[in-house]
Amino acid sequence: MTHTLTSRPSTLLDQVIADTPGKAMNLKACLQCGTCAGSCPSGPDMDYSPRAIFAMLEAGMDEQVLKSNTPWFCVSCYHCMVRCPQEIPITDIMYTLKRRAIAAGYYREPSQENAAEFSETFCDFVENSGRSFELGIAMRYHLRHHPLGAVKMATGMGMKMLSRGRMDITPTRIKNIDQLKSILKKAKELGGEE
Amino acid sequence: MKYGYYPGCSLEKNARAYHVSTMAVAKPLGIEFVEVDDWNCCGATEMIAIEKIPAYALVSRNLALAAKQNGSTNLVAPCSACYLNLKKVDHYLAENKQLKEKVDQALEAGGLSYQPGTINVQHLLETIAVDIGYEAIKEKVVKPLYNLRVAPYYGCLVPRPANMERFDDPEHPTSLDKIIKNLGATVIDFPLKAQCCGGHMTQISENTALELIRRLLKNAADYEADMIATLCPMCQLNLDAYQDAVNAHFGTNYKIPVVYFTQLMGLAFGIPANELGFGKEIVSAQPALDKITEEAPKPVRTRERGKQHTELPMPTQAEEE
Amino acid sequence: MSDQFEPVIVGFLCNWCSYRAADLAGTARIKYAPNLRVIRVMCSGRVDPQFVLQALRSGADGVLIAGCHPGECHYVNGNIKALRRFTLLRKTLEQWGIEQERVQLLWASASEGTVLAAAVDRMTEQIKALGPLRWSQKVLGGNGAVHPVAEEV
Amino acid sequence: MSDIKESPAGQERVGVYVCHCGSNIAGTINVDEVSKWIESNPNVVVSRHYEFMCSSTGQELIEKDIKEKGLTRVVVASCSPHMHEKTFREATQRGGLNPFLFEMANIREHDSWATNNKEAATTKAKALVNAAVERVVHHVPLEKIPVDINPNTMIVGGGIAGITAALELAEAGHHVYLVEREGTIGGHMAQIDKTFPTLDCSACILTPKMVDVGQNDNITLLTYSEVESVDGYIGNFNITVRKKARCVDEELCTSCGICEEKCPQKVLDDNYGAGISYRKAIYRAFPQAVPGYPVLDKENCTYFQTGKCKVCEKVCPTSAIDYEQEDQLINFNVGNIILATGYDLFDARRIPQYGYGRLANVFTSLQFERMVNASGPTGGHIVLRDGVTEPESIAIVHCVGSRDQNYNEYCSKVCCMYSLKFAHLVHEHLPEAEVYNYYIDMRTPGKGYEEFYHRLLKEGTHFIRGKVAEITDADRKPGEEGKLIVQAENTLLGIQQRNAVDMVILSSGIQARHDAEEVSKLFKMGCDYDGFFNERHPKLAPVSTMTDGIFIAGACQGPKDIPDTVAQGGAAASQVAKLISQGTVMMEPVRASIREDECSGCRICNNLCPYNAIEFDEEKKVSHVVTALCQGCGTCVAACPSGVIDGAHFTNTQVLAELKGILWDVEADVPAMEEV
Repeated sequence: MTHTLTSRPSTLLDQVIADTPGKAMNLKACLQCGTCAGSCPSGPDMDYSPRAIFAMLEAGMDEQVLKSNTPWFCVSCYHCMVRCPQEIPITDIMYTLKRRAIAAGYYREPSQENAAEFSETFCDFVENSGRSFELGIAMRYHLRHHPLGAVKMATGMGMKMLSRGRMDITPTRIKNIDQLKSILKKAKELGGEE
Repeated sequence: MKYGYYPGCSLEKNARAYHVSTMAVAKPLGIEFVEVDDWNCCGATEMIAIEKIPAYALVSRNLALAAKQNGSTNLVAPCSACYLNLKKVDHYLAENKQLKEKVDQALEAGGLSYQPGTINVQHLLETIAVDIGYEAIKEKVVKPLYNLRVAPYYGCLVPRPANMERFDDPEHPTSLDKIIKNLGATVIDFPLKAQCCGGHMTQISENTALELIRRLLKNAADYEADMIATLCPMCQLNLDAYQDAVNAHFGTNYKIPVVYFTQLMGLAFGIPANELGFGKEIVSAQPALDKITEEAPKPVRTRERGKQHTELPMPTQAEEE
Repeated sequence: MSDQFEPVIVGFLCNWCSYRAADLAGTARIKYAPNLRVIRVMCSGRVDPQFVLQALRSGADGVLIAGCHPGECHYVNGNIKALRRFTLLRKTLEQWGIEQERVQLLWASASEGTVLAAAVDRMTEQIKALGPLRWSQKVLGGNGAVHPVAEEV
Repeated sequence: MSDIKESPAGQERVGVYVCHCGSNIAGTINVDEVSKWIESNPNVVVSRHYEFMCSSTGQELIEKDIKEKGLTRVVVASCSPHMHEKTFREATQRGGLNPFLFEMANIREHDSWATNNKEAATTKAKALVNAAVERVVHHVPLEKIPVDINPNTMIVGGGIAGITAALELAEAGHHVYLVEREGTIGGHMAQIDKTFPTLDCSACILTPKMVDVGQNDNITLLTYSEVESVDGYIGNFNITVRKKARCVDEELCTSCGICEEKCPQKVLDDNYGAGISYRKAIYRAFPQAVPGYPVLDKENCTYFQTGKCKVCEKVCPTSAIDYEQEDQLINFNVGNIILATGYDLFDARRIPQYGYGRLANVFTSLQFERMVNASGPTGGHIVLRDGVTEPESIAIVHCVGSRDQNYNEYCSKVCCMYSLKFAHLVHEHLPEAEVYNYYIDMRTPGKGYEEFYHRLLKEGTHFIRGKVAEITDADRKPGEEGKLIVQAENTLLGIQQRNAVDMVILSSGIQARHDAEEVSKLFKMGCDYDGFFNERHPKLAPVSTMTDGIFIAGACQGPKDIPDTVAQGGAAASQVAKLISQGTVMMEPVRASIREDECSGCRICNNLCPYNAIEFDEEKKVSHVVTALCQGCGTCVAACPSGVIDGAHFTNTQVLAELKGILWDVEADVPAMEEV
């Protein structure tokens, strides 16, 4: 694949820096040393290594970056972040890239669908009850995506969890859910990004 | 000492054992926990992946509630993910003005407000290792866990990231090792003590998760650990509940119980196992607990593997006492 | 210059670090506010508080004292002595209602042309915001009588 | 205010010369306007502007005007005084005036180059020129202060830099005191097996020089010694050195080595032996040590710890062992000092994920140097920690502690090359072994260096571009058991690689000596944030420091390989030789003086002076300045409550006049304060 460098490469690069707290500016000082990719527990499953993603950002390959599954395979173990010789907040940048991918509508890319939808399902429960609800989340999510998984849940492990009283059948709901809802409503108005 | 307490969703049900044992050891250690009233989920690692400001607002509500509730300015979270989210949000609100302004508006919509820095977020491990201290723990031990080989497992979110003040090394933490040592158990030098348990990958890409879990189980088995001691509900869930799946997937046969370090403390303090949530684990801890003996073992050298009879001297390790 | 207020800032720069930093800023063609006027001293430790007061009394809107970083002083620790005096001087000035921003102390090594230039820009903006000093109103309460504290410095 | 005779304003004949510097100044500043405007100053009799004042024609202008127009003062508005002050002072002198009756206005670096706003630049130029004129009328004739140079030199540090400098000076016939902290000279180079890229044996080229040092009558060798105090200034430093008791009578000792052989106490040698070999409690770091007599290390000596043993005393044929020996304080004077204190190796334990100290077969670079050295603990055999097994695969990790914000941000410069050397040595000793070099960027600038890299490529070393993420013994899959697994991204392939090897060598970086900061304070000179000593100018004065008479050489100034270090040793020596052959140096007459009749004797200035140049006369109860010691910083001038200390060439009158002049365009709204 040939890629032509445009005069003004990445707009995404600057957005990512702006949208990530901490020393995100250091992203521009990436040495391409690969410490992040070398440290990454799920690195082998990523279509591009984190280092490669940063090189692509630099080169302005914004679309390929947003379509890649890399951020969605980040397990947020923060190893890359503490080891990066340029102190780039890599894990936080991965979160920003996820949000960007959703905002850019690359959300339904098969590479990321699972992860994005799981996060979404999780958030739905939280927004409506104020608490997460493992069984519900897992069930709804699996039913939607891989019914097989749901079956596995319901039988095998799910049962064991239930039998040991480690899973709720019904979600718990916080008392002042309205307060939380209005807080989140306002937060959404203020936008996911700065 | 009085502490604010943020259990988090997991400790409500899935990690009940963690909650129960924490409360059980709190008494002898002289800790009083005041639960934050009507707290909400911290968003785990999901909310921040969808929308930024809502994610920060979600966590901030808890901080605001904790600050309003005049108990203590220390807020203890036993769950690693909750701990990191609370600490991180407090940290970045203090650092990032625009962020704070937006979050302020959101909280205001709920009639709340929060000043970053008001609450000092602690993980339970920090409270026990630093505030209480190893000596105080040792004093409370009545039933030492002699001959129990424990792999101390920290996971990711307590030791890392290091960009905010931390109480232990991000790569090679030792506080949990020291606690368990003081309980009389044998602590193995667990190389993967701070590696990832797979997090939410169990849901998204099971194969990825199972491989990560397998590595931990294998390494613990290689070091002949009787059990793994954790401090995080997610780690416990993945290592415990998915152990069968791992065995099925890789044709292995691991049976390594995964318990919370507070449960071990409780045992050593002489609290009956059933008051510590034992039995809730899927891989039973009983066989391992049966190994505990009355009398202390002969001093065994840790780190057998890799350390042959050395002709050339080994460099001394700074943190080795 | 345009009719908007352009502050005059007197700079006391040490010969070894900060004066060379200003030289470097020039050599590197770094453009910064032309409001700084430099007086060379051998060491920031040479800066007598009366120099600063005299500058302000004579119509300067601000004074910048710049020296080597702590530990890098050409004269071992003259800059530390400058720091001590500065702290005291600033307190006194505050009592007279002279804003902190008007008298600043900066560490700039011979290699930090950018640091010095940035500091001058920042200080110029700050003082523009404050407006002219007008010593007589501020310190002498407009009546020309010398403020008692003034003599003690 | 001052007792120095100063001409009252209005009666001086000042000539002002505004330089265009081509378009450098004239392009931004209206030189014609400035030049015309300054004429209105009552003291100015001539005002000209010229294209290049530093040209001979420009200088002649000044000389001519002084003679013909009877100028008494000269002002040149051009570049920075650090550029041409000397030039114009000399021109002034040639014109027949004292060179210090000249003042310079910096309208280039500080003005025309710093802004594009022509109007503002011109106004500023006027202020700076006016300030110079107001100041110069208060100038007084000054004479530079001649200082005699003591021909003796002290060199601190007996590594290759110090050895080189010492021999250069000694062979030129000058006396040198060479002070070394350890029991022998030689430094890090003595630990190294071979040197890149030529691969000649380090000891073979170093030891002859060590012997020369030991035998040269012009060199006083003070080993096992440390500098206690340094007073004085260029030409005449007074030094006190603590010669630690080595419990061996140097007169009697024949360096036979029997004491060392018979000593029952084995001690881990983590200095010369890099922590993988043992020495005795009484020892010589290595057989070719210079001087040859041993050191008794009291902390580990059985006799000193338990009161029993004394084996060494019993076996010594010349009864040279002296347990009662005490530290000696040696005092001497030198004219110049060369610091060649070297470096420390980065402590790899600071990077837990590399496993050094926990994983048996992770070694540091210096440990490998010792191991592969024929005189080392394994007799030159490359083996695992067990001392017997030969590794079949070795990973060499570059950039350990270097190029990393978490540790040292800078590049240590030598690691790439010595890592290549290691790879070669492994191929040489263990032809069957696989070698993997993990690097971020391969840095091989230097004569024959890149060629050496190419040679290694041909020798079959595997080069993997990627910073190693972690080294672990936690195996995942078959083939990894019992091995060290090096995990990194192969950045050229974009894939994560796990590489199971038998041995890992950490190419630790170079860092400043742990006590570099105290040393820099002791010698009253600066060191940078990393602890390396500051050179006077990074390009044009690399071995000089901001303190006259003190020079630096080698890795104490920054990471360096042997050729550069030797070059700096020589450079520092020639700087010193130059001063010695000059015999005297002329010092700026910028000095403080106290008007004793007006001194209140409060003694505030006494402790203030960093050079202890102010003494208190108990008789007269007044303080006075020892001009020879004063460096002219002026701190005391600013501090004197009764204002009776004058800083020549920076008097209050001169500075306040400059201040008045620089504020020509702003009206003071209060009468000038009476000078204190």
